[in-house]
Amino acid sequence: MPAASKVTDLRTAVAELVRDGDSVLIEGFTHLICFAAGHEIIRQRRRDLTLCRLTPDLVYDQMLAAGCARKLVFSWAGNPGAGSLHAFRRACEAQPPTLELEEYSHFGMVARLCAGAAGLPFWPLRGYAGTDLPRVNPQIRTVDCPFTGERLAAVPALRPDVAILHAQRADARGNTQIWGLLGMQREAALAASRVLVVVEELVNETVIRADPNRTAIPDLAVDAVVVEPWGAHPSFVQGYYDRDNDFYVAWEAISRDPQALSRWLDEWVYGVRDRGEYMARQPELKERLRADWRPSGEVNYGY
Amino acid sequence: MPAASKVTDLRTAVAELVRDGDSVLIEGFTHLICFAAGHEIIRQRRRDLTLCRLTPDLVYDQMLAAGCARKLVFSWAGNPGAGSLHAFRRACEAQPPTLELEEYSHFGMVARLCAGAAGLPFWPLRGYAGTDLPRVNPQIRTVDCPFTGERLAAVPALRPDVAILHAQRADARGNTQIWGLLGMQREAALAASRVLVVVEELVNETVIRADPNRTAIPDLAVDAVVVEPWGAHPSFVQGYYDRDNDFYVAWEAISRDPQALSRWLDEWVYGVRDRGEYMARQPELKERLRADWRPSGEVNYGY
Amino acid sequence: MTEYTAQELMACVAARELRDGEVVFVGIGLPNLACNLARRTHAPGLVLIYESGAVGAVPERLPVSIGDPALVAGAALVCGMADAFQGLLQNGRIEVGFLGAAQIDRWGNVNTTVIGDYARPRVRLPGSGGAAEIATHARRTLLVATLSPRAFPAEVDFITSPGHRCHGRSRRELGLPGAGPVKVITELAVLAPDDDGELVLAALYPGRSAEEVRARVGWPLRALPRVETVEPPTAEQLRLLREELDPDHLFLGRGAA
Amino acid sequence: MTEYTAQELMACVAARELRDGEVVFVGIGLPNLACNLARRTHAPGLVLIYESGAVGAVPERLPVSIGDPALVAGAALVCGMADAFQGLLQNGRIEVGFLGAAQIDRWGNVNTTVIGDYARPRVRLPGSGGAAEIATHARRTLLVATLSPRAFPAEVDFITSPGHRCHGRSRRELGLPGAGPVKVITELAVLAPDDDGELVLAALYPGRSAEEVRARVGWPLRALPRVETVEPPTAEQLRLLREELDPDHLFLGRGAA
Repeated sequence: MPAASKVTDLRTAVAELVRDGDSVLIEGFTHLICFAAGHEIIRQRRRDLTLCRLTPDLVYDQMLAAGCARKLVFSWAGNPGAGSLHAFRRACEAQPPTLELEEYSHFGMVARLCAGAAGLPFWPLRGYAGTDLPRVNPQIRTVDCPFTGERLAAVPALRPDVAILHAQRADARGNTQIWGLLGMQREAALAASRVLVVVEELVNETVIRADPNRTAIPDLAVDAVVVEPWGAHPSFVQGYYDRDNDFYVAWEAISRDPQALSRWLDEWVYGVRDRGEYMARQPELKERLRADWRPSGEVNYGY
Repeated sequence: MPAASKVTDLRTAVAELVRDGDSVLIEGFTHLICFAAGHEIIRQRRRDLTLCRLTPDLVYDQMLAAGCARKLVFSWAGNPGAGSLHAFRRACEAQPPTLELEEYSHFGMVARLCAGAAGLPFWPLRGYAGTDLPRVNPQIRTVDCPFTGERLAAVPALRPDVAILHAQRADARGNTQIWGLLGMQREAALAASRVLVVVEELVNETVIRADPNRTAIPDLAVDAVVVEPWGAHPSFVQGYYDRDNDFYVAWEAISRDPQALSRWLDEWVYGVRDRGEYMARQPELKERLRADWRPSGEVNYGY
Repeated sequence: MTEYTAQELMACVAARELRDGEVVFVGIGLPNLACNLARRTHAPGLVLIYESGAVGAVPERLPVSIGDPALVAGAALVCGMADAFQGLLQNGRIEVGFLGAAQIDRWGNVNTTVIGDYARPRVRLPGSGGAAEIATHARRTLLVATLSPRAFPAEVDFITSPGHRCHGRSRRELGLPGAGPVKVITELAVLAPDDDGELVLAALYPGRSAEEVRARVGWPLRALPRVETVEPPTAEQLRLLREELDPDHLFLGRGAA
Repeated sequence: MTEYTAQELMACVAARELRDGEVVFVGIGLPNLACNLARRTHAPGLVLIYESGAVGAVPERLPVSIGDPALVAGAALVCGMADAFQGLLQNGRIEVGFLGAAQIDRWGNVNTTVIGDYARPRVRLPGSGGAAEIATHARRTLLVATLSPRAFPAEVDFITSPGHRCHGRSRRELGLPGAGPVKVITELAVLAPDDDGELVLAALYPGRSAEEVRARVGWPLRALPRVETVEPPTAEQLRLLREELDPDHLFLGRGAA
């Protein structure tokens, strides 16, 4: 096999793959949220993005505060275990609101990505009956089962322009392995038009091929691979570093005060060149959050 | 956690879980086909079964020859790489045919099991347009996308009475790990009313829990666990033994001649008590087919 | 007499609702605490499932989110979210759904979306997350919330998760598979649906009165013919909660009841 | 001059249809041999995908089935079949579908289901397997078959996999995403569709005549204005086929052409 390396740096990858007006999906369910890419998008001052994610989390609160987005497609917008996303709330509670919302339940977003990844225009699910969500979102519709006649909910495929997916490791061609919480990373990669994978470690193809069931994203779906250790902080990467819960708790006060939030962006996003500098300014993080060793054991692929 | 062991022997499990008239799914796509259970069903002389499988393979050819089934639900009935399933062909080519068929493409069977595993009555797919399959199978229907208006194919959920799934290993509660070809084992387990898992090795729960992403079937879906080494021969188990291609080739001649097939059943199914005796009579198999060592490597689940 | 906080008692009351061997879809916070308390006492075989895809989790530390790495290490199975929602929840494998709520109304409908009008909200809440379909599919649901007239209105501002009657239609008419909220656990009392699905007073905490509860509920709260009194926490339950499950008092509160 | 079997030439002709870097959904037998030949010569970056879920397989031995363990060990990814059919095939990720066929008709429709009537077949064939949807979704399809009037009727007894026109309806009218069979590789010649989708003679093997082909085809076979002559196998192609890819001659045959 030829090298065909897709490895590049984050600045180049974001410059090439993320365009003003794009629908952008930085996925990762609490695990593997690529804050490094979110910050680079802020630094490159992308505008009018439609941001898609099940849980906007701090990364989209930061991007909303920085003015990157005009619309949010989501299913749960809180600060997990710590409070609110106040930039999000300010945009929603403004009169009139300054952010367009397209809102689902988690299952609805899951179903939308399943459809996108499967190349189907919609996905059926049993949900939304009795709730007010279909009243405020005309994209939640119904479909009748051609066998039982039962009326089910249906949601349209989500096919974002760009998906940005953090992972533990990949080879240079983009075969990407994930363990721990898988979220919707694989479906997001197959649903998107352009795919950027950001990993903690670049590994030799032989490492990937020794355990092919661990590969979540095939190279044929990947446009660029960026190696960015600690790129998911303050979220976590199983086997690499723990969630920085202190920062999630601290975000409550930072995001509540627009000026504090603005100062935070100046210091930690605009004020650093890249993730390397972000990490160099807080050397204690690695000490505090580095993962302990809980080995998986190994299995035999022989025959 | 309490022990709550579901471990039993194959004779007991088949006696309790497989009933005359049941729809039975022994899944496994070339890999992990539980011949041991098929043979035990023959020995217990189950009748009027509806046998479901993507690829009936030799195991269903044997069960058809033994008179266990009245109907076959399938998508490809050949002897992979070696010829025909002649018991199947004789039943189909008899005038009139002696076997009822319900026939799909692989994707149709995959979609039926996806629906069964997801608790939905149907599954949409883009397929069958232009083919004659919907003309001979009224269960292949259409559904219109509520967003694009596009007409898609739809197939009904497959929810067999019993699924029998071979796997590399499980704990006593039924948490089951599979690697290599995954086929539709997980979906089959979630779609069926009763589930029997047959494994090469029973392992301590700690082995399973060290690598939870490797678990394909959760214990809550499993009714019984049987430990039956070499239970998938002549199919294969990645990491344990290779496919016995010689036997697949030999089946062409055996199955072509009804008397030879009958003698084969007498010797290798009715004439042995269990899989232990089946293996004891051909000690050279283990030598010839035992897997070599191709380790997966291990990953870290620490945090 | 042992002192305890209202949150501690809520955790104990919630834990008692769980039976050994049941499969529970767990939310974070008090539901998680209650599940782990049950697992450490009368229900060692309780199977904890999180919408993040962790099945049979045995967290060594109190998870701070439903996607905590401690839910993964040592779990029996970790799958993608499509499998969790489709293969486990929608497929009817979940016996108990355990949800927190910002607003609960007379019919057990839950609002976690907005206070005020959806298009012009006074308070924007996080939204459904997994709750809408947990409330739809779990065979029964347990709700946890703090009493106040704003939190318990006669009608919620927005139905995020269906209770027993939504805009006049029953669960049966809506085709909802699960039984809906069977208990609403608050800091003073436990509410439960009557035969019509209306929430009524079912049990009081020790020393609490029906009037205290009624003052904090936005509809004329009826009571079961015989209102039970909830058992206080045992010393062992309190020890587990304080010393092992939530030693930092993240969810338990600090004042005595 | 080097001697070779018809099967060897078919494998070489098929291999030449594959371009470096393409993603191929591979059937077993000659298609598999051709893909591995291409990978070892002009197309080292060819990505082999099998419906069993093996992606980027690099088999050390000739696989005897599409579920051979040699396709798994060393693959880039191994997924379940739902992901293979939905995420890769239906999602439009497959550039070439490579299928064998028992019967092919004038419009490139393929029958692998029955000879005779479906309800009372004279010969029961295996059925579709993955073929129906491979023929639907792959951006282009390559077919491999042996010529005879029974194998190449004007109309197949049963359309298992759609060609260019099914019961009078074009692929476009049927909404089929892929381009359908672009080449039919036989032991004497290569057929290809004309602008209407009817199969015509496109290329002859060295020393073969159009008449020989027409005698084995069940409709009045037309020819392209200029019928090409196929290049014979190179010495290196033959060496790879005979010594490395199929040393036991499982698929290549033994007689010289």
